[in-house]
Amino acid sequence: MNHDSAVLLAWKLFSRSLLFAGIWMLLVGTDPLAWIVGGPAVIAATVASLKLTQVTPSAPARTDGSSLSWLELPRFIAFFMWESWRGGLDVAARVMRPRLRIRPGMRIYHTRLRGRPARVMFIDCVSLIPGTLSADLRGDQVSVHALDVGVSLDADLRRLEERVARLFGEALEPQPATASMISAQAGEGGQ
Amino acid sequence: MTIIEILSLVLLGTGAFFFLAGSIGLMRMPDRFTRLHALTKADNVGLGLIVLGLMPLAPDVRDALKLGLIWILVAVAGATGAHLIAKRAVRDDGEDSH
Amino acid sequence: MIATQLLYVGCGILLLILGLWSFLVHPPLLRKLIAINVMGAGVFHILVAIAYRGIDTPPDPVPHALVLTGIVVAVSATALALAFGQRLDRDDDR
Amino acid sequence: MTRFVSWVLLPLGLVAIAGVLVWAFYLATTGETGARLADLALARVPETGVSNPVTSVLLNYRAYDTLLELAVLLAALLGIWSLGPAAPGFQRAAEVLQGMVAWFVPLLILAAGHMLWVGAYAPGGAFQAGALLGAAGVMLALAGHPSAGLPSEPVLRLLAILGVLVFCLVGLALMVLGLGFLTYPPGMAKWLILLIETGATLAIGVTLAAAYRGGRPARASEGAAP
Amino acid sequence: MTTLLAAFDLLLSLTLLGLAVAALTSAEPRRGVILFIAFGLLLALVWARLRAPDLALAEAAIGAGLSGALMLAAARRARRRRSPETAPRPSEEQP
Amino acid sequence: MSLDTLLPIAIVSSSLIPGLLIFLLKEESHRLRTLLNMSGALVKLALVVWLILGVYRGQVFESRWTLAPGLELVLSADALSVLFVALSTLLWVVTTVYAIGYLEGEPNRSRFFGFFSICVSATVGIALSGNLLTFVIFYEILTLATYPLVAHRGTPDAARGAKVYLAYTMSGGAVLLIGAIWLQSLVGPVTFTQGGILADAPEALRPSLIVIFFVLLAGLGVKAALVPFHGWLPQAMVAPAPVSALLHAVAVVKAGAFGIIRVVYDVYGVEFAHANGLLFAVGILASITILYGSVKALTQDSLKKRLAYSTVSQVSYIALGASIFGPIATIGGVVHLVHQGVMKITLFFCAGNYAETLGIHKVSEMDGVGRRMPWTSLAFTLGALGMIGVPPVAGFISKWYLGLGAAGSGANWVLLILVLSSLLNAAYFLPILFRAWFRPEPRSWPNEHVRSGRFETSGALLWPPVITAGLALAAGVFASAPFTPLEWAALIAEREYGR
Amino acid sequence: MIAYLLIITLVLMLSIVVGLVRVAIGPTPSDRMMAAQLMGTSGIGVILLLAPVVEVSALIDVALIFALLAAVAVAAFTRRRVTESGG
Amino acid sequence: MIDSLVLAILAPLLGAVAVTLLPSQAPRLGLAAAVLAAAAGLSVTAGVWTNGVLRSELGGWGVPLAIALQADGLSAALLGMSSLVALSVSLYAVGYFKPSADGEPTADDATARHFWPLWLLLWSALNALFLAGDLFNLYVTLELLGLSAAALGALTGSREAVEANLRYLLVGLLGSLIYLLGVALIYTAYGVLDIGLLAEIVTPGPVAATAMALMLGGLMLKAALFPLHFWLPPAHANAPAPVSAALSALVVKAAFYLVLRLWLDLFGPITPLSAANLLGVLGAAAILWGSWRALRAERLKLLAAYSTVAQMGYLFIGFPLIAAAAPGPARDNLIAAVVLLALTHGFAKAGLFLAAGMVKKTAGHDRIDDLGGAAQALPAATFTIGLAGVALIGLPPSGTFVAKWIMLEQSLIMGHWWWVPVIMLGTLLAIGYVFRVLSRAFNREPTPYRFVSDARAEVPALLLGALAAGVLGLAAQPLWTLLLHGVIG
Repeated sequence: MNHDSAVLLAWKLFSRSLLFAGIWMLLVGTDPLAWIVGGPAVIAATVASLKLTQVTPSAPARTDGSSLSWLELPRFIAFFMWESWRGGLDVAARVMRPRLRIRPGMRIYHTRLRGRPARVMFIDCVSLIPGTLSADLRGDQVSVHALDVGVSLDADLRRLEERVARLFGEALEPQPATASMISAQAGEGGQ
Repeated sequence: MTIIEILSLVLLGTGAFFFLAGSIGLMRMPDRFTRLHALTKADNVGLGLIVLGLMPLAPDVRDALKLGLIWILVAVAGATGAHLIAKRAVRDDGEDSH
Repeated sequence: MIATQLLYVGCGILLLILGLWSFLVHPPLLRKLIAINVMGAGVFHILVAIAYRGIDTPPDPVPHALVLTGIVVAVSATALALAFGQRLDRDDDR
Repeated sequence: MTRFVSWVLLPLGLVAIAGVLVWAFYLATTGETGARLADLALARVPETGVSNPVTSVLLNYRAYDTLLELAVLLAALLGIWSLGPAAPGFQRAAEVLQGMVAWFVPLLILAAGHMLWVGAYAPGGAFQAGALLGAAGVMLALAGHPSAGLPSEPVLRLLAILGVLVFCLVGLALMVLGLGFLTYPPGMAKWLILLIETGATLAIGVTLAAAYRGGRPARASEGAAP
Repeated sequence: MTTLLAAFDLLLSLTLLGLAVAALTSAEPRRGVILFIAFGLLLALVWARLRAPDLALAEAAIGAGLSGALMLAAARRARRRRSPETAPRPSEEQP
Repeated sequence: MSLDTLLPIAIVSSSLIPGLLIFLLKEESHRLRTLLNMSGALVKLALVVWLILGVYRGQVFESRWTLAPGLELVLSADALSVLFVALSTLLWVVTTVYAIGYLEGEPNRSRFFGFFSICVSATVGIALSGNLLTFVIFYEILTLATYPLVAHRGTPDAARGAKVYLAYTMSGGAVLLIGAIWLQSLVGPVTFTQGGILADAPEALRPSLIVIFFVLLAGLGVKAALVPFHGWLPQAMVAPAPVSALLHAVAVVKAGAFGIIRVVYDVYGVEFAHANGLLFAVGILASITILYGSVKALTQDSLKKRLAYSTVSQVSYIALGASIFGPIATIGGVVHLVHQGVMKITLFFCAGNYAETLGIHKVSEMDGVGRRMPWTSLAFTLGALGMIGVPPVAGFISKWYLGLGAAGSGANWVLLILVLSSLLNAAYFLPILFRAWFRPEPRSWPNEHVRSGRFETSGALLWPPVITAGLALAAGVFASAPFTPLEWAALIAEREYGR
Repeated sequence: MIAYLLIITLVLMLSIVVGLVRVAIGPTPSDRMMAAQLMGTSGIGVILLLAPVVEVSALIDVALIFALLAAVAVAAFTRRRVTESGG
Repeated sequence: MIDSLVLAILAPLLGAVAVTLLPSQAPRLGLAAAVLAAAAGLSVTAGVWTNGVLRSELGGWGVPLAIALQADGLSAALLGMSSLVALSVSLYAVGYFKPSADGEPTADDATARHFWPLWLLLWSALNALFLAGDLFNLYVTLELLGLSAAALGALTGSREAVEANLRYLLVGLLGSLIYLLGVALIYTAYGVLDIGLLAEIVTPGPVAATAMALMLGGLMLKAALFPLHFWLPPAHANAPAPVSAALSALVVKAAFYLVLRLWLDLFGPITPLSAANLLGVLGAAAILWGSWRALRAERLKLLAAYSTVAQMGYLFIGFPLIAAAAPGPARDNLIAAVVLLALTHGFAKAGLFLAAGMVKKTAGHDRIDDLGGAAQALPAATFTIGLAGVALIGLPPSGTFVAKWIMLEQSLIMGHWWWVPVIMLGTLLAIGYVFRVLSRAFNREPTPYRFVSDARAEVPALLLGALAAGVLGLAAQPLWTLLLHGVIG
């Protein structure tokens, strides 16, 4: 364990306990007596969180990992909310029409994100932006179900990927994944 | 009725509309994946709007923030759930036979 | 307030009877457990309904406490019964 | 014949029972209700050391019920342990679920603490808190953590009995001090209730998680299964 | 407002009863369990409506968390027993 | 608590406690077992002598113990009890000696002697019962304690015999129980009182009381082997000889007969019974049994079965005596309780000796046995003659008083029964005696046990029949001496009719 | 105001009823599960809206717990045990 | 201020906690807890004997807010019985689950490890039930009882045992729920849960009648009253011997106690005779059916279990008699007789199951037809079966005899003669099934060297049998004295 990783661990410890302490105060309020329970709860939550993200003294953080950029967060949230709104509006518009305008199909998207939290964030967000639904993740391949295969999703997905990368302070490979959109079988499998 | 209340009601009404849209999608969409689309996105927006609409009515800031937290949690859980169900459908193993 | 009470009490009784019916006619363990739990929900329904005293009177806390205890008991029993079922399944698999 | 019984007689009987029940409850609801406990219970809440009436009932007026309820949980857990080894654990979850669990479990822990603390003055309490802890265990188990977040056997056993133990010890101590079983001295009530609730929360959480994991705690010296 | 509340009460009760009937009459184990989980959610709504937030909390935590998970596991077992010919394929999930 | 109240309890416990201790003994410790048995028997004998003297002087011995409100366990001694107590105590001593010899080397002796002792305790309890509840209790305990004895051999035959025995006696017990409870529900606790307790019973109860009488009679009749409840007795012959002796002479059939006497005299009262025709019914039943048993005995080749049917017949003399209104017949019936016991036990001892020594089980195998086993055969002869009613053996006395009483009360048909039955007695006993004494010995006995010793068989087997035969003879010859059964029976009759 | 909230609540209840229909008709277990999830989300909405109606502010905690546990059932539904892969 | 009522509940509960915590010390700790628990239970009985009704309202709030614990004569009698039986069962269990001689863990060790905590929990549930004075508290104790009993019953791990006890668990849950519904109705109508307070305000009418039907109905399911007995025989017959003993002797008895308690305290005065007669008719059916099935049973433990069904029937015949009797000594006697019957059956059935366990353990099976040698090789066990049989049949001097005598006498006095043939027929059938077993004890095998071969296991059983067959009948009078405290007189 080198010096850097010790600092990283300490930082994670600090930032997460601060986060959880904040959430505690959000939940319970500012009653100082509440820390009788809150203190242990925050500690336990922090420990659990560090354990579950596999941050240990021997491996304080994954080397390919990335850390959240707090500055980027508000912008990302705004982006996310906007995209969500678009997604909801899109799907609402589709289902409200007398005739459904959908051409569903499966696509594979090669993600360039490396960090685990970043990938998870990406996959979660894919399901909330217009027209896409993440269905599987194997290696770099994200199976994306598209509501309308006629519309190109590439741009949307790439924009999302970049946003997530920026949020997690990752540098994406410059290589654009143009050839990555290949068609999978459309519609339901096995019915 | 104050402006804020009217704003709230508009937001809440829109939220309810999205919920309804999600439900209609759930009924109208032809297969599992498309239904998931409808559900995840519409409900996420619907609840988001309702939370936004309720925030002004909340008695204090803490409750308003709590509402936001709820929305985030539902969004994460909804997205994860959608992903899990979709993955299950992709890797169809015969358990979905009826 | 009485009307609300009666509505929910009636709903509870119906749940109870439905659960009882299902418990009596469906042999699989899982269905029996669901039936028992629905029955329990019916009883709890009744208790909560009679604790309700209108929208601006604080409800009677005693039935609430009873129901909470009842829920814990129901969960324990369900978990134990499912463990029994699992044991039987494992015997069958051998 | 059986068909006749189960499709004609039984429904008829059940409908009749439902009718009788509705009638009886109608009479009971609308009739002269004697000395209702509600007002008395609510009136004396300030003396109980907590201001949430339900918690007052559960941990003060009728604390003894709650003690037995914890014993019921313990019995269920012991019964589950006696029924043989645990089912196999879940496959290790992929990234997405892991990612969610990694954030939800700490939040569940915080929420459990929240429930435990606010139980004194707002809805919540030991059971809700314990259930949240248990749910955290369930989540961990589902994500493929074979231990479901539970500690090793001796600690697990200690935690499982903690609720009953703390309850009994507090009660006995009060009895020995001359106050009577579970009769809290004024002023101390709030803290004693919190103490009991803390024990109960841990016990309930551990019990529910262990119940979900199923089977007896693994130990090398365990004899051949009967 | 009273009328609306009554309408809400009625709708809630009917939904709850409908869920109960559906859960109790479904022969397929997982269908029954999922309906039962949904029933639990609705039950929590009823508790909330009847001003029993403590119970709503408990029901939410138990119904959605523990009971549902336990019963789903049992339902999966029951289903596997019912149709042994549809044994699942080896799963490809990665750690 | 004075000694007077303790004495009945002491008499019952003097065999009960050794019996319970014997269960715990190891199978091999026969010395300790014999010690326990004999000391119990002798202690009891001593206590009984004390009791006899006390009762004779008019002392009251009574122990009471409340089971529940309205349910009292009463042990008390009146003249009738003392007669039965004395009989069973005396014969217990003898039978114990005999059983020790008889069962030597056999398995399960701790169990046997344990139940044997409980059995005697129950019999004594029956004798000392001061009310109907106590009587029923000991009556049932007697059934329970005899079952293991009947089943003792463990062979399929024994199991079958025990099953029949159990079925009969338990049903009888149940019927008796119903009768007793019914009676108690009508008139309250039924204490045995001389002259009966129903004299002032309301007229309205009379029909019920009459029905109850027959219910009780049926319940008691099973043990007393009244026709048609006698079926168990021949079946129970599979038991070892000491058990047969016990069943036939001391305990079981006597308990039934004793119960009938109690019910007739001390519950219903002879006046009441006479006035309502109950006595006549008993008489008819007894007569039928007497004749039926004798006729059946005629046709049996198995020695023990012939003796068994003889018991069926002979025990009913007791009931017959009770059924004739008047003190003389009462004397005859009551004294026969003792006389039949002494004589019949002799016969069974002898039958056991024949079987144990020579393997003889059938009448047809008895040719010349008198010369091989003279003492046993002599005892047997005395017993048989007594049964027939040949003077001066005890049986004559009984029949004499019965006849006298019957003639005195105008029941002349009873005389006919007596004559007929005596003829039949002779018809089934005399051929045996003829074979034993006057037919040549066969070349070999069916299964001769080689027993070296001074006597024809082992001492423990030989002395008991000789003693009881002597007693039977003495009871006849010295009938009018003080403290003989006859004198005692006269005392009883005097008190019952005394008023 | 309360009345309007109730109307919105009723709309949400309607969406729950639709979910109920989907759970009932399926056709695949996945459909049922997602419909149940819809009911969860709508339920959270209903609870949040009910809070001012029945004047129980603590209902927000109920909603929070609903949200925290919303994914448990789905996860339990999709996960499988170690040995099950072997059939 | 040490509250003996609380101690009677806490002693086994803390014992359960201790053995859960230290499973390797389970037998030793368990036995120590058992001794303490029995002492606590008996001290309550003694306390009622000397001081009359004991009552404590927990938490210092007073009823109706608090839960009251109350021990009157009835509670004390059953508590005393259950303490003795439970102590014997504990002693027996130490011998029954034999620790291996060489230190290697055996199946018995594992079973014992699970047995002790559950058993002590069951015990505390029993004590809590006997002492409860609150309708809802009773529900919780019933559930604790049901759960721990079902788990204990399945400890043998055989398929039959697991299946039977699963059914038992479900039926128990159903019964408790129905009971709880009755409690809910009571609370709706009267707003209190304390039995003593309710007794003062409950009034005849449809509400009370419905509540009674619900509560008694649920309890009858748990008491296995015909025709709701179907779950009992397999559950009791397949459990480990100490558990069977506890289930048959105590657990069903607890449900019966509750029926009697509610009847005497709450519902008796407001119930029409026809309801009591219905209970009696069901009891009669139980007697005949249970005895008949016991007679036909192929296995000893199954026989014992069916005999429990029959014996529960006798207890329920008491209700029409009690209901018909005018207040006074006759009614008191009947109440005491029913209690005496329950106590005797508790001792006898426990003794019978414990002895049957020894027989089964020695022979490796409990098929009655093949038991000859095994029965004879275990004289103490056979003797116990005999003593228990005496009490089950109702032969003197057992407590059953006294109880049956009183019941028969009173039914004749009141003119309800139709109970007489039922009771007598049941008695005759009981003779049949008891002696079917006992007759196996006689064959030509020599008895073993010793009367008692395993003192820890056999002596407790023997003492229970002797208590039932001898002591209770001859010394029944104290029961009346005990019941004078708050029950009769």
